[in-house]
Parts: sequence; C-alpha cells; structure tokens
Amino acid sequence: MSNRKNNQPDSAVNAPSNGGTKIWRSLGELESTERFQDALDREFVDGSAQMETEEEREVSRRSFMKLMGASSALAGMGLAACRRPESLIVPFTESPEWSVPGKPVHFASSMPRANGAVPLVVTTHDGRPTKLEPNKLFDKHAGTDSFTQASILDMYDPARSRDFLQNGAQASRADFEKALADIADPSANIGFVFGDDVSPTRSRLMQELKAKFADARFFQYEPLSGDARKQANAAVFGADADVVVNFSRAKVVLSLDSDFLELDQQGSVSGFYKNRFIEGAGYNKKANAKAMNRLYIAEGGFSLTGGMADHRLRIAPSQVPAIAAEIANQLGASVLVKGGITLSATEKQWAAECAKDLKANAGKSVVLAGSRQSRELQDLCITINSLLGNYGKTLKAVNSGRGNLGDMKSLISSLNKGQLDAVILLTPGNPVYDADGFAEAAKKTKLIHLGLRNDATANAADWHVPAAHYLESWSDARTSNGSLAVVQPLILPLYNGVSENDLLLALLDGKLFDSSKDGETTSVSYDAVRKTFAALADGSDKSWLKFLRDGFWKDSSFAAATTLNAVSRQTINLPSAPSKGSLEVVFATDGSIYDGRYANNAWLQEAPDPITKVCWDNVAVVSPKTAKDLGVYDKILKLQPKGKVYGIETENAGVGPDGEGKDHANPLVKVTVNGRELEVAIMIGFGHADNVVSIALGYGQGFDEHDELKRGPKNEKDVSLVSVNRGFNSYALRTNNTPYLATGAKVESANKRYSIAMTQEHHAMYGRALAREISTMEHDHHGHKADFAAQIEGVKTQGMDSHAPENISLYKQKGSETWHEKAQADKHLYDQRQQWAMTIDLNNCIGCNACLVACQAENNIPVVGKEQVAMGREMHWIRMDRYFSATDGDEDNPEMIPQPVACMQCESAPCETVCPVNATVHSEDGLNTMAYNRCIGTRYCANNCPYKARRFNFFDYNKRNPLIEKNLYKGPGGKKAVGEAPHLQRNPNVTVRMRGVMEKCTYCVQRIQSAKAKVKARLKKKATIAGGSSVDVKMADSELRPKLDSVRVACQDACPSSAITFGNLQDGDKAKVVRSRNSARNYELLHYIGTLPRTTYLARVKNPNPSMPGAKGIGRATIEMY
Amino acid sequence: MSDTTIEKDPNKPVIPVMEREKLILNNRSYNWITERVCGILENKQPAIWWMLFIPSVIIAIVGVGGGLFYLVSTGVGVWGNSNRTMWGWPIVNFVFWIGIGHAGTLISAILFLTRQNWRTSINRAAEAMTIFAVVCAGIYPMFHVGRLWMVWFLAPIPNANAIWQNFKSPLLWDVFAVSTYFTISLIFWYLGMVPDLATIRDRAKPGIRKLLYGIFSLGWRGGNRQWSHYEVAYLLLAALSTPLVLSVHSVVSFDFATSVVPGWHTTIFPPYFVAGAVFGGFAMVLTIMIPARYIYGLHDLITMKHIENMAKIILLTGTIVGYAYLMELFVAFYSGAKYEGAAFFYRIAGPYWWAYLAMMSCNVLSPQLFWFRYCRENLWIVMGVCMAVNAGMWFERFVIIVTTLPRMWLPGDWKYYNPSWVDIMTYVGTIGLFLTLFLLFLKFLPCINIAEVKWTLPQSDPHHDDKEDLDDQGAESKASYQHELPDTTY
Amino acid sequence: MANFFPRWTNLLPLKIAVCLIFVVAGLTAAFSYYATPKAQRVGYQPDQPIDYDHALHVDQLGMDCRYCHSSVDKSASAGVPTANTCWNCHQHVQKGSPKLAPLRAAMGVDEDHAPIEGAVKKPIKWVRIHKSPDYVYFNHAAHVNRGVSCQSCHGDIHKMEKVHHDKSLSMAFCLDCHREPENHLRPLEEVYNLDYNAEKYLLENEIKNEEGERVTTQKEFGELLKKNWSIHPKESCATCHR
Amino acid sequence: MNTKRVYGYLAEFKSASALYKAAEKVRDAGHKKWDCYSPYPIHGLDKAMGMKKSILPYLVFCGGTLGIITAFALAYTTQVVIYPTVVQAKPSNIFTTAAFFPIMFELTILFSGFTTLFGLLALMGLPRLNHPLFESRQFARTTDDGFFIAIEARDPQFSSEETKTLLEDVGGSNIELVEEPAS
Repeated sequence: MSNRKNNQPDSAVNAPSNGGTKIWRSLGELESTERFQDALDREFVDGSAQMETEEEREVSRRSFMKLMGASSALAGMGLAACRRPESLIVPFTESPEWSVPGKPVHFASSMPRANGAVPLVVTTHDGRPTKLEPNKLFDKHAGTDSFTQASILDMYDPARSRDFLQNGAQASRADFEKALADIADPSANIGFVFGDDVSPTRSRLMQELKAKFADARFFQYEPLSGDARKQANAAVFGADADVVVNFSRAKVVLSLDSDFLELDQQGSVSGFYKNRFIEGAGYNKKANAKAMNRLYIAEGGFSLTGGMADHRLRIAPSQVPAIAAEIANQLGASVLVKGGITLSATEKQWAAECAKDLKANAGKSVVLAGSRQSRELQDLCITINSLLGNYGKTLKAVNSGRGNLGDMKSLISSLNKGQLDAVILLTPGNPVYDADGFAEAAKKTKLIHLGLRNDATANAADWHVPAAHYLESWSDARTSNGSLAVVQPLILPLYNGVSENDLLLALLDGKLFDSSKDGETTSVSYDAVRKTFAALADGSDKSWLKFLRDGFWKDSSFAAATTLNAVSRQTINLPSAPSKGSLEVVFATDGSIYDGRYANNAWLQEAPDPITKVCWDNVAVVSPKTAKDLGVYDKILKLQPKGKVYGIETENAGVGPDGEGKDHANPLVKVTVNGRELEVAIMIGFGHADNVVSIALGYGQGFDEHDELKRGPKNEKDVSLVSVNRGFNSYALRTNNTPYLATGAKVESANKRYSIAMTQEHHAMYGRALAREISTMEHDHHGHKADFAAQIEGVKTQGMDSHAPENISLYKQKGSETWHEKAQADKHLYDQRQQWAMTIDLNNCIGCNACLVACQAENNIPVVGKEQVAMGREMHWIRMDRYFSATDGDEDNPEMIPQPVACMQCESAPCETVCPVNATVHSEDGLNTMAYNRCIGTRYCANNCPYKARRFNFFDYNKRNPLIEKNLYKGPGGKKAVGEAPHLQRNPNVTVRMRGVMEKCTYCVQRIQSAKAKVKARLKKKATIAGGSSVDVKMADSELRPKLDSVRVACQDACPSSAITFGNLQDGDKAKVVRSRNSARNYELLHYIGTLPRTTYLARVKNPNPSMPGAKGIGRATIEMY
Repeated sequence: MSDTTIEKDPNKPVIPVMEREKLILNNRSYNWITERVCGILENKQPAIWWMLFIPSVIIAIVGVGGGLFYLVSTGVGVWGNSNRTMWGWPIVNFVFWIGIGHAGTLISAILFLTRQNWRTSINRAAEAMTIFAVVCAGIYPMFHVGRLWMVWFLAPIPNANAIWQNFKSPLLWDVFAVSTYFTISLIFWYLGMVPDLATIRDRAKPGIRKLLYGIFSLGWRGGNRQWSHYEVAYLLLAALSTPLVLSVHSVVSFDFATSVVPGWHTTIFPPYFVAGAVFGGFAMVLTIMIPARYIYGLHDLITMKHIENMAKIILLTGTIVGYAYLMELFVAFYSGAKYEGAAFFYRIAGPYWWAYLAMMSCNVLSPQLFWFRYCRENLWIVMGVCMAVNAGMWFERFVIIVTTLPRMWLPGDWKYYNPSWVDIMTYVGTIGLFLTLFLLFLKFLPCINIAEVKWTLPQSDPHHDDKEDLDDQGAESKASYQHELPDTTY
Repeated sequence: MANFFPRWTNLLPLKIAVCLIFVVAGLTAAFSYYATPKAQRVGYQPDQPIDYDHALHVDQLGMDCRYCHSSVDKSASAGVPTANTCWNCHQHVQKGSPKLAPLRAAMGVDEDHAPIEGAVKKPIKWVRIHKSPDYVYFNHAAHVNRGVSCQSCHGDIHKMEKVHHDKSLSMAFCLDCHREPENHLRPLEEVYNLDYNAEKYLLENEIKNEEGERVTTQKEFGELLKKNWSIHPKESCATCHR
Repeated sequence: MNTKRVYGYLAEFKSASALYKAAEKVRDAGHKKWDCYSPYPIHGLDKAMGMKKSILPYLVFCGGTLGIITAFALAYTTQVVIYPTVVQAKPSNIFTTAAFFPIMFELTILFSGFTTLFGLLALMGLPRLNHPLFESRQFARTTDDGFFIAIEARDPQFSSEETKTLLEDVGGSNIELVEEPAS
C-alpha cells in the first residue's frame, strides 16, 4: 500500500478532508480514518471481510486480477512448495438476525423526490445496500428512473461530505452542537428551507418548530420547482394544493411543454403506459387500436415525452400559451392573446383538431402544462381541464400537506430585509450555485447547510453539516398519489452523517443525535417517524411492522382539495416570438444530472443524455436552421450528412462538421441574455424549435487546471473528480424572474471548439428498418393501401426482409430453441426446463436510461470517463440507440424512436464460432455465455457481432481510476482506485472484469442461477417432508422449472414503462414473454443475417388523429423502406 | 542488354533469333561466382550498409521494443481500437506483413517446381524476406490479444481445466497456419543454404567464423551420395511449400471471409488474398533486390531478365487483384443486400474514400505501366511502381478492416477510427526490424544461392564438352570484374 | 589443412539431441505434475487458531455438519460457525481449557467465563482451506439438496483430526462429477451421513430400478436417483462462471 | 603424426563432364565405397555411379499421414468426444469435421516438413563436423569449383596400387592418399 501512499500526498490519515476530491486509495487506508473504522466495525462487522486475505483487503471483492496474477505466477514457477497465499475466514462473533452468509436480504424503503417518493426494494449483501428495485407491491407496473437507480452510488461516493465545515474549514461535531445551541433560541428568527418533497414527519415537526420558534419562517426551494404551477393551483384549490394525474383513465393526453414521462412527472405514469399496450399489458388480447391512448405535445426541443407523442408541435416554449389559448377558445373559453406569434394556418388547424379530439374525450382526457412554464399557461391549463371536466375524473386536486411555504424570491427579500438571524438549508438544491442572488443575500445571515456534497453552498455556508443519505436515515414521504411511504435506513451513516429529521429534532430537543450511538439508544428520527405514522395511520406494532415490510401504507392518500374559485383569465400577454436577432434561451432540466445535484454521480454523468447522446457535458441545443443563421454551421445539416467525395456530393454516412470519435468537437458560442454572458458548446438538435436555444442546467460547477478551455482553477473545492471540468454553468444566465426561459438573447460564434463525447454520432437509420414503426391510421403508399391490421402483419417484412431471404446455415440449425428432435432429446445439449428469451416493446420504450443504469448497478460495469467514451469505449452493456426519422423529407419535424440494444443472445451467434479459446459458447438454456476467466481478448467476437453488443476492457477500468487526468495511460505508474467506497456497492455475484477481457449482457445469469438453486432447495424440502424415502420421489422437469415469470432481470425491473419482458419459453403461453413473442409486432433485429436472436423487438405503434395536419406522415419511419 | 551478351560471348554461334537469354551473363566461372557472392560477406560492408543498418536498429528497438512494452504494461487501450473498431492498425499490419512473406516461398517453391531456373539468383533473398516478414507479422496477433500472459490458452495442451480450444475458429486455424508456415519456410531456407555455408566455411581462416559456419554447414562435403538425397529433399520441401503458401493466406482471409461482417463475408477473399500476397511480395522482393544488386554489383547474377520476369508477374497479379476489387463491387450491387451494398459504397465514397482511392491507384493502375517494355527495363520506374504497390497493399488491408468496422450494421454504433501514436510507432518499428534482419542477412549469409547458380551455368551440364581452360577464364573474369564496377549503369 | 573440428565433435550433436529430449520430457513431467491444482492444493493443512477436531465432534460426538455449517443447504456458502455457535456448548464444556482461549477472547470473557469489562470482542480468524477462485461460483445448497454429499468434495472430514484439502477441486474435478453424477448421488437423507456406504445402504434397504431388479452398486443406484430426480448437471460456462 | 589411418584416394577432375565419365568407369570397375564430390549437384551422376533412388519420399509420406491423423484425432476428440460445445448452433459430431480441415492440412505439412529435415540429415549422415577428407588441402575446393572422386580404403577392391592407377586411367589429376591421425 505504501507505493500508493506515495502518489497520494494527502493520505487520508493526516488530512481527513481535502474538499470534494478526496478518495481512498484502499480499504486499508480507509480504515485508518478511525471514524470509518468503527463505522466498519459496527456495520459490516468483520463478517463483510469474509474470505479476504489481508492483502486482498486492498483489492476489491471479486476482482480476479490478483487471481490471474497468482495463477500465472504458479504456472511460471511450478513448484510443489508454492501454495496460494494464506487467506482467512472471519465469521461474525454473534450472528446477526436475518443474515445468512452469501444470501442477499431485501428491505423496503423509498426515495424522497420532489414529484413524489419512489417506493423501493433494496437489496443488501452483508449489510451493504447494493441494488435498488421498484417496489412492485406498491404498483406492479411501476419502474424507477435512472436517478433512482444511480442514487445508491451517491451513498458510496468517495467525495461525499464527511465533515462538519465552518466557513468551508473542517470543524468538529461538538463545535457545531454548541453553535446550534446558540441558534436554537426561541426568540430567534430562523428560516427553514426545505426541498419540494413531501414528508409527513417533517410537516409535523414544522408545526412543533412553529410552536417553539414563534418567528420561524419556512421556505421551500429546489432550482427546478414549478412555482407558477403551485401558485396557479393554490389560487384555484387553496394553499399548498397539488393536482395528481391519473393517466389510466385518460384516452387523450395533451402536454403543453411538459416532459411528464421523465423529467417533469406530475403523477404516476404507469397508467399512461398501460394504455399504450395495444394487446393489453399482458399481451393476452387481440391487437386493438381503440385500446390505445393518444398523446399530443407542443414543445420547443425534443423531450422523451415528445418522442412518444403521436402529434408533436414544434413551437418556442414562450409561445406555447398561444396554442393553449387557441385550444381553450376552441373549447368555449374566450381568452385574448396579446403579443407573441400569430399562429400559422397549420398551427391553428393543429389546435382546432386537438381541441376537437379533447372535446370528444371530455372527462377522459388530461391537459398538462410544463410545471416550470409561465403562470399564464398554468391558468390556461386549468381552464381547459375544467372546461373538459377532467377534475375529479382524470385529475384530482389534493392537499399535499406541505404547509404554506415561501419560495426563493420571498426568502431572498426577507434576507435582504435582514429579517432572518439564521437560515437552515435542508433543500437538496445548491442555492449558492443555482439560485440567483442568494449568495449575496445569505451574507447577511448565519447559514447552516445540510447536504451530501461539499458543494458551493457547503463551502460558503457558515456551517455545513454532512447529511445522511436517504438509505442511511429514518424518515417518511408521500408518493405522487399521496400514499404514505417509509424511508428506512439500510446501513448506519457511513460518515456519521446527520439526517434532516435529526437536525430538526436537535433544534427541538436541543441535542443532536449521534448515529454512532445508535443501537444503545434508538434513533430519535425513528421515534419521530413512528409517532407520525401512529398519528396518520395506526399506532399498533402490527401495522407498524406491516408498514416497514410493505414500505408503504395501503389505504393512505392526500386529503382531497375542493375547488374554491374558477380561473378568471381573460387576457394573456406573451413576449414577442423569438427571431434571428433576439433568440429565446430555455433553461432545460438535464436528463443526466437533473438540476446538478447528481453532478458527483459517475454513472449518471456517463449515461448519455437521452436526446443529444452527450456524456459528461451539457450543450446548447438549437435547430439546424438556427445553427445556420448563427453562422456556426455553413450549411443546414441533414439527418444523413452529405459529404463531398471526388468532388461529388454523396449521402455517404460521412463525418459530420463536428468530427467523430475522439476528434468530435463542437463550436462554442457566446450567449448573451439577461445582461449576462456564457460561452457554451452548441449542437444541432433535430426537431428543435427555431430561434430557441435550450441549455441544460447543472454543469460547470467547478474547474481545475486540466480544463480544456482553461477556465480553472475555479470553485475547485465545490467539485469532485467526477464533476470537475464538466460542461457549462447555465445558471449563470438564469435570474429568479426568468426561471424557465429568457427572451431577447444574442448568440454569436466564439470561434472556438470544445470536445464532446457522444455514444451515438449518427442519428438516422440510413434506410435500414431497424427500429420499426407502424400507424393505427390507414396508410396509403402509391395507391396500395394498408390498414392497421395489414401494417401489423407487415412488421416482419419491413425493410430488406420484404425481399431478401435470410442467410441459411450450412448445418442443420442447432440453436437451443430450434434444435431438431434428436438434439432436443439430448438433455446434455438442450434444457427442457428453461429456455430464456426477452422482448423489448418499442411502443413503450421511451429511451430513458433507467435500464442502462440499472444494468450498470447490477453487473458491476465500470465507468470509463469522457475521453474513453469519445473514443467509443463506453462499457454500458445496453446501448441506447435513438433514431430520428423524417418522413416525407420533412427534416424540420422528425420523429424520434429509441432502441435499446444489448446482447441478443442469438441462437446462432456469430461471436461464438470465432472465439479460438471457447470463451464464449452457448448454454443449454439458450444463453450466449461469456467466461471472462477464459477470455484472452482477441476481440474477434466483437467484430463479428452484428449488433456490436460486446464491450472490451481496454484498460483496467476497475483498478485504475479513469477520472484522474491521463491516469489510464500511465500504466503501472497510474493511481489505483482499488478499495474505494464504490467497490462496496459491487454485486458479489458478478465477476469484476479485468483489463483485456471481453464482456457483455448475459441476461443477469446470476439471477437465473440463484433462481435455479431456489427451486432445488424447494424440491428437497418437498422430497424429505414427504415422509417416505427420498429415493422414490420423482421430480419432473416441470417442477424443476423456476416459477413462472419469477426470474426478473435488472433492466426489466427498472423499466418504468414495462417495455422489457423476460421469461422462459418452456413455460409456453403462460409466460408473458412467449405471448409477446407471438405478437405480430414482434420482429428480429437484422433478421436477414439469420442469427435467431433470443431478444426480439415489438414494433412501435403510432396512434395519429387522421384529421390532424401531417397525420399521414406519422408512424412511417420504416414502413416504406424496402 | 541481350545483344551485348552476344558480343561478349564469342564462343557461341550468333543466332539472335534462336538465342535464349543467359541467366548468368559474361560466362562467369564457378570461382567467379563464389568470389562474388562470398565477397559480400567476407569483405568489409560498404558505408551505405552502415548508413542503413544503424537507423533501422534504433527504429526497431524504439518502435517495436518500446511500443510493445508500453502496450503490455498499460493495456490494449494505448492503441486506437475501440468498441466499434476492435481490429485496427495491428491486424492491418499483420495481414500486410504476412502477405509480403508469400512471394519468398512462391519464388523458391513454385518457380522451382515449374523449373524456372531464373529463380536461382533471387530465391535466397526472397526466402530470407519471407522469414523476416513473418517475424514482423507474428508480433501483431500475439501482442494484439488483451491478456498476453494468457495466450497459452491457444495451445492445445492438456490442462487441469479440462477445457480445449475451439477448432471451428478461423483464428485458431490462423495460429496453426502461420506457425507452420514460419517453420517450413525456415527449414526450406536453411536446407537450401547448407552447401553455401560449406563454401564459406572452406574459404574461412580457422577461427570463430570457421567455427560457426562449420557448425551450421553440418560438415557438408558435397559428395554425390549427399547431393542425391539433398535434391529429393529440396524437391519435397518445394512441393510442400507450394500448397502451404496458398493455404496460409487463404486461412488468413478466412478471418474475414467466414465472418458475417458486410464487406468481409465474401467467397472471393481466398484467391484474391493469395493473388494480393504474391503481388505485394514480388514488389517487396524487387524493392530490396534492386538496391542490393546495385550496391554489391550483382548485375550478372540478377539480370534484367529476372527483373522483367518479376515485373510481368506483378502486372499479372496486380490485374487479378484489380479484377477482384471490381468483382466485389459488382457482387455487392448484384446481391441486392442493402448492407453489403452500403459497405462497399462507404468504401468508395465513405469517410475513408481516400484510402480506397490510394489502394486503387497504387494496386490497379500503377502496375499497368508494366505493359510497356520500357517501363519494365527502367529501374527507376520499376522501383517507383514497387514502392507504390507496397503502399497500395497496406491500404488494401486498411480498406478491408478499418473502413468496414466503423460502418457496420447499426448506424447507432458508427464511429470514426483513428490510430494512436503507439500504433504508428509500432508499425514503423516493424519496418525497422525487417530492415535490420535483412541487412544482417546480407552481412552474414550468402544472399545468392551459389550452388544452384553454378548449376545453371552451361558448363555444368555433364555432357557439355569443354574446350577452354576454366582457370584462365576465371582469372580473366576476375580482372574483368575489377574494372567493370565503375561503369555500371544501374 | 587439418580438420578444424576434432573427431569427438561427430557424436556431439547426437548427444546434445538426446540430452535435450530428456530435459524437455523431464520439465514437461514436472510441470504437468506440480503446476496442477492437485499438487497445489491437496494436502494443504494449515494450523487453525483453535485446533478444532472434526473427528472428535463429528465421528465420536456425532454432531451433524449443519450444526456449525448452518447455511450449507440454504445458501451458496456453507458458512463457518460464529463464535457464539461454539459458545452454545463450550460455555459449559471444557471450561477454561487453554485451547479455547481465542473463543473466550471472541466472547469477551475470562478463564472462568466472567465477562471482562469493556472487552472488544475480536472475532476468531479461521484459516481458509478450501477456496475456489473468485470467478468460480459454487453453490453449496444446489449440490447438497440434490444428493451430493459433503464427502464428494471435502473427503472424509469426519476422520480428520486436523482438516486438510483432500480433493483437487480443479475444473476437471468438477466436470467429472457433472458428467457422471451417478458416481456421487445418494439419498437426500444420507447426504450428511459421512459414514454412508452405498453397498451397505443397498443391502439394508431393498431398492429396485425400473426393470424391478434390485440395485446393488453405487453406479446403478446413482443412475436410478439421477433418473428419479431428473438430474442433468450442466457443462456450459455460465453454470459456474458469471 | 607417426600413426596414421588411411581413408582412401582422392583424385581431382577438370570438369563436370570429366567427372561424369570417370564416375562411369569407376562404377564399372565395381567399386562400392566411393563418392564423387562437386560444388553443385550434377545431373545423371546417380546413374553414372549406379546409385539407388532416395527413400526419403516414403518417409515423408508416412510423416504426412501421421500429421493428418494427429490433427484429426486432436480436433475430433477435444471437440466431439471430450467436451462438445455449441457454437453458432453448429453440431458437434462427425459433420463438424469440415471445420477441422484447415488444421488437418497444416499439421500434415508441418509433420512432412520435419520428416524431410530429419530424414535428410539421417540419410546424409549429417551433422558430421569432422571427416578424413577435410584433411586434404585441395578438397576444400569442392565447395568452390573442384570436382573430385574419392575411393575409400574400406572398399573391398581397394588396393594402394590398382586404385591409384585406376584413378589415373580415368583422368584424375593430383591424386592424393588421404590419411587421418589415428588417435
């Protein structure tokens, strides 16, 4: 370990904190910080160190690097005397309850979120939480998004805040307790700033605080919270009212600039997806277009919701109210629009037809406004919904019970008025960084900040308190529909962090609870939560235990709110429509790191933005036309970029003007708005509204000397290795008056370029029917008509499959499903019990990264860093392709179709036959297995994989920290990242791959294997309980089969739209996967090669409204390809 | 050239029409040949030798040594390869070098079987070239793998894991083919050299030289009871190498042809790879022999006839290769398979169009010059064309591998490929290594097959009744060669 | 000129060749013996902090394997007894025996079992004997629940006063059994009975196969069980490697 | 240098044709243990010396056969018998053989090659670094431009006089009695 100490000047021992960028070099070193030592001792009592030799402790679990080393050494010497190094087994002293060595334990908890807590099932190994799954007990169609999946990594983040800071300098807990005592003086004016999530316990404590501190004020702040929406709702339904959507009742959904499927959720969306399945959620009905709902959206830049939409209107966000007003008027309102655009004929028609459709489905429709949109739009939205009589049917007005809270504006004003002696920040936001004007105002008060990261606010605050992660703390929360959900700790705070409730209680009781004392005395938060539960539900132990077990309380919901007064808006004033000269800047929510709070989360940083496919950075997105107007591109870019070859212009899949791979660099532009400036990289966004610039928020939090644009060192302390030098800080342009969009922006080229890493650099299908699509509308192509039924039948023969026969193998097929009888009889080669398969329903897949991140968490997939991604070396087992398609050559309004591609588990897998060492062969149950320890890395398999689903470890991504500048290229000289906290998240049932090994999706084979083992244990009980001798017991294959649909793979579990189905073909029609495979929409990707993939896709169905403008062109992305 | 021969050769009736061009000019004697060839490695090397040798050694050590050390210590990532383009430069270079190798075996084996006596002057050098090319080639597949220390998994040796190789994998075929090819070429080369080593041994003064040459000549005595076996053995080896050389490059082409990759999955690959190999190999032989011929004044041994014949072969094979290129395009178009079509379209007009252009002009157009006798006889042109062909053959492999992988089936994974500086360094290094080995060969081994060349002399025919006294002839010829060197025209 | 090489050199090449053959053969033999897991592991018998005597506990006192290795039929790992498992008996048996000092330390008590104030309970660190590589995922439960006894892989543990590595546990070893499980299968009741002997068992209770003939040998018996329980061990990679 | 062992007579000839003619005569004289030495193989000399054809081809054939058998055995047993694996849905039975052809071919060549090398050395009795003939100074010219005939003393018909005269008759020049130190 010494050598590592050397290249780590600030060893964790003598310099416990060096800002955000501190990482442990090894568990051993980690121990030497004694606080972590006893954290370890208490939490994973040496038991977790089971089966590790002393020197192994440095090495991450299941990393078989050392093993290789050892074995080759042995081979080298070949001496009888040389044994493997002595290793120890250290069992617990007293076996803890529940824990069976080698068996995971599952607990119910939930993640508090602004738009409703997410009920979760948490998997723990030896007391370490390793994986989060949605709580299917709560909603069997629910999934999780990438943020939830990745939040577990935040807990293990090595750069996580661990120390109390006083004005950015390390301080002791005792000092803080003293400081807190001074503040907690009943006469003091204390301001509390909460997050947007709803926590009954917090609300209850708030009342108690009110009682204790008469002058206390309560605020609520998250940088992306929709204040306008709250106010609008409050005006109509009373203070802190909320509107919960019930999509399952909605036949028609109109979204006015709201990405309600992903980043702007306004209620559980599983209902929406249920209504997209045309064969029913269980694929057990006959395809029926009527069963399908219809989605209209009017938005600026593409959102995932926009990609799902049947009709998408491309319009500047500032002008969305104009459309809304038009629709409202069509429905009978009389709203006068002042200023803004004059709607074109098509736009008018769009609105009219949409209105018709809504009217026809009055009460069975939903109209949603982007929660960060203007107050005007919110009002219009309410008007329309009430005109349609949707309230009480598809929409439910409720009382969130947040209590009346002020917003950032009022906070700042009261700060400036000097009305607050102290402000206690409990919000997940980072106001010093993301709230305009807060930093100055806060100087006038004593700032106490509770947070997970050492971010700008933490370093600026008078006091920073290291927070406990939600997986470490007791609390409760409300889900989007108001069910009471429990937040229970899975592990004691790693760094003895303080939970929100602990802090609030400390103010009440005057003493801060020390979690390290937990066990001796029960956590105060626990008591508080339980008290709340008793008040809201039931005081009995029985129901409390049920609550903990289920993770939520069944019959609990928000109190319904009653309509107080109707909206009375007669006129709306719109800013003038954006034009070449004065553009509109939209401060978009980031698909990867939300508002910037996840900036230190490597999984999310590396997960490509679902729309732009940019990793590790944010960019300003503009439409092709605007890009040309701005003069950053000399010509309007096409979806399939043309290139000049031999002087002739050809459609040659050429390299775009920004370059490709490691040369990809986008032009920088200077954006001037609100009298502020920002240099930001610009990128073409197809389907983006003209003269609008969308810039995602949350990046550019700090830079060091390695920054490409030489912006650093700047705010270096606020960031970690993960978040340093990432993108551009668009908060700098945002003011409190323009939280969502700002108009009148000037944009000019800065004649510079900035390298951008993308996972997908070609956005069109180039005439290949890959992600297939059909329409419920009759489709007329040069005379020959095809109605819905015909189109469904036609799915299998779209594109080349319509004329080119598939390649036929010289041999009689012996893929495990299609084997001829003789082979099937050979149990050695063919498994009668299970044959696994998967289907991905493109009709529901929206292309969010939930599955991608879930897979990363489940399968120990390393992060590789920006440079490697740029070179095309990302390791995600699932590559989330998304294609734009412009039917009728209308490149301004393309459709967007996502297509997740992982290993297809081909029955006739090209990769297998070319491996010289038999490292990847077919298993009896139809998996295309990959034996990492046999692989020597010839990479031939990956070449021969038509889907390019294989990933190669070009470096020791697991052992060498790829985020340290150029570290990977230093070879043995590089810093090792072994034993860092994230390694505690590793799934012990999956090998951690070393350098030089090929890896890929294996259908979560570890889950399959444990399922098989379970069956055997069950049968054994049966056999022995039976009484007689086990010899006579007969066990049929059918019994030995894992329970129907009991094996669920990580991506399937995570998928929020249940687009992924996995199961056992041997279960026949009983298995959902078989039914979905039997659907006529089911097709094989690249069927022509004849690989017989086990993973198949179901074509996307668009449900256009025939009378809408451009309806003909919808759902035809691939239908006319031959 | 030929008419001068006739003048210089008084003791033959001048019948120009019937005259069959001599392989060895100026009626050289046995002794002259011995002197000439052994002279190369007995006298001091000319300055130019050192001027070439020292840089090549440095390049070899830095490029190959340094490059590979960095690679193994740090990871395959130091190359330009990516998850999109798993095989980049390394395999391009492998195929390039292995292709170069083939001409050597071809010249010695096939020309031997077909009794093309003109081979005798060039086969030794060509074979040497083969060995060295294969050495350079061998580096790549070996160091290309992700876990070098596990490469023994490729050898079918019984192990405690009871697991074996996959004999269905073209890569395993490759392992066997290339190693066999190397071994056989080495044997062929060495056996052919034994009598010549004996010659040097017998001329050497007692000392280290005599010791070494003595050991490696195995105590050869040149008795007919040895010669007769030797002849048979040589014939056998030639007969073995001929199918071998064809098979090896076919197997190499299987790496591509048996895959499902559009643009690789074509039945035309084996013949076209073999033709290409011969093509590139002959070009390389010429690129090496012409300077050597000049430096060591071997004009009488390596005559214009040799050069012309090789030029003709280059023309032939070059045209075959050109045909293959066009055929590929036609088949892709005719198959109606969208992906095939696209693959080839992107080759011509895709992001790597420049590579295709280079390949076409170097491999197909430039050899067409050899239709003209003038071009075949002007060594500058010959040299130029050969250089072009060498480059062209490298580009061919580049086109096949690099332009195909980054634009395969799913546009979603398309990404441009750039080599890294390590790629380039290592490649340059192998060139250095090749030159180093070849120069050492020139310095220490007979670069021309002495025994066989003697055998081709007219007086070697046991029934050729001899009039003149050979010794005088030899003496005179020695003199002639002294004053001849200055007025060499090449 | 005389011969440059003395006459004895004529035989030299032959001699060298012969020697080479022997050396190579010898090396191969040595390597193929010593470099195998068999040579590497079998016989490994380290000292344990407490020299626990399996022979005594299992053979003489007749304890069941599962008393200590309690998770063997529940989980992938058989589990090593926690200190308080030992304590269950040894708080009464063998009080104050010097052998049990580590155990008392783990329980934080002194010779006469009086708890020591503020003692840190340091767990016992057993030395690991059987260890499959990290990339091998062996599931104890899946085997013992299908009639494969502890004995098949660990040997006659119940006869070992000090445990040693008995079988090679190489991949070949695993494959042998996965290919011919009938050589190891036994009634589920007998899995933990280390004195089990197929022939004896078959003498005692009469077992007939399909054809109604009496089964007498392990092989036949195994075949029968394999059939009844439809046991088809897998040989594909994913069975053990993930 | 007192005790010496006679090896035989060595005679030089002017040219290949001279050697050829001489060889025929010596053959007719019925000598057995003798040989012609030349810088390159002379065509037809085998006949002139009355030698049999080399048996090397038969050896090599056996070697090749061994090679093809080894390859097939190796491939078949490992792929089909010992550990059959399913790759790209290909069968593992006798029909798999097609995939073994390349390696069967290569090993055939390899084994043949080795047989040729070692067979040849065996037949030529090489390596033999020390030989009485090397005692003769002029003999060194064989590898340059000398043509020699050596008749060994072991030859039944050898006699110091007649053999010498025979060599003179057939046109041999600088005839030399080759001896080597007995030691």
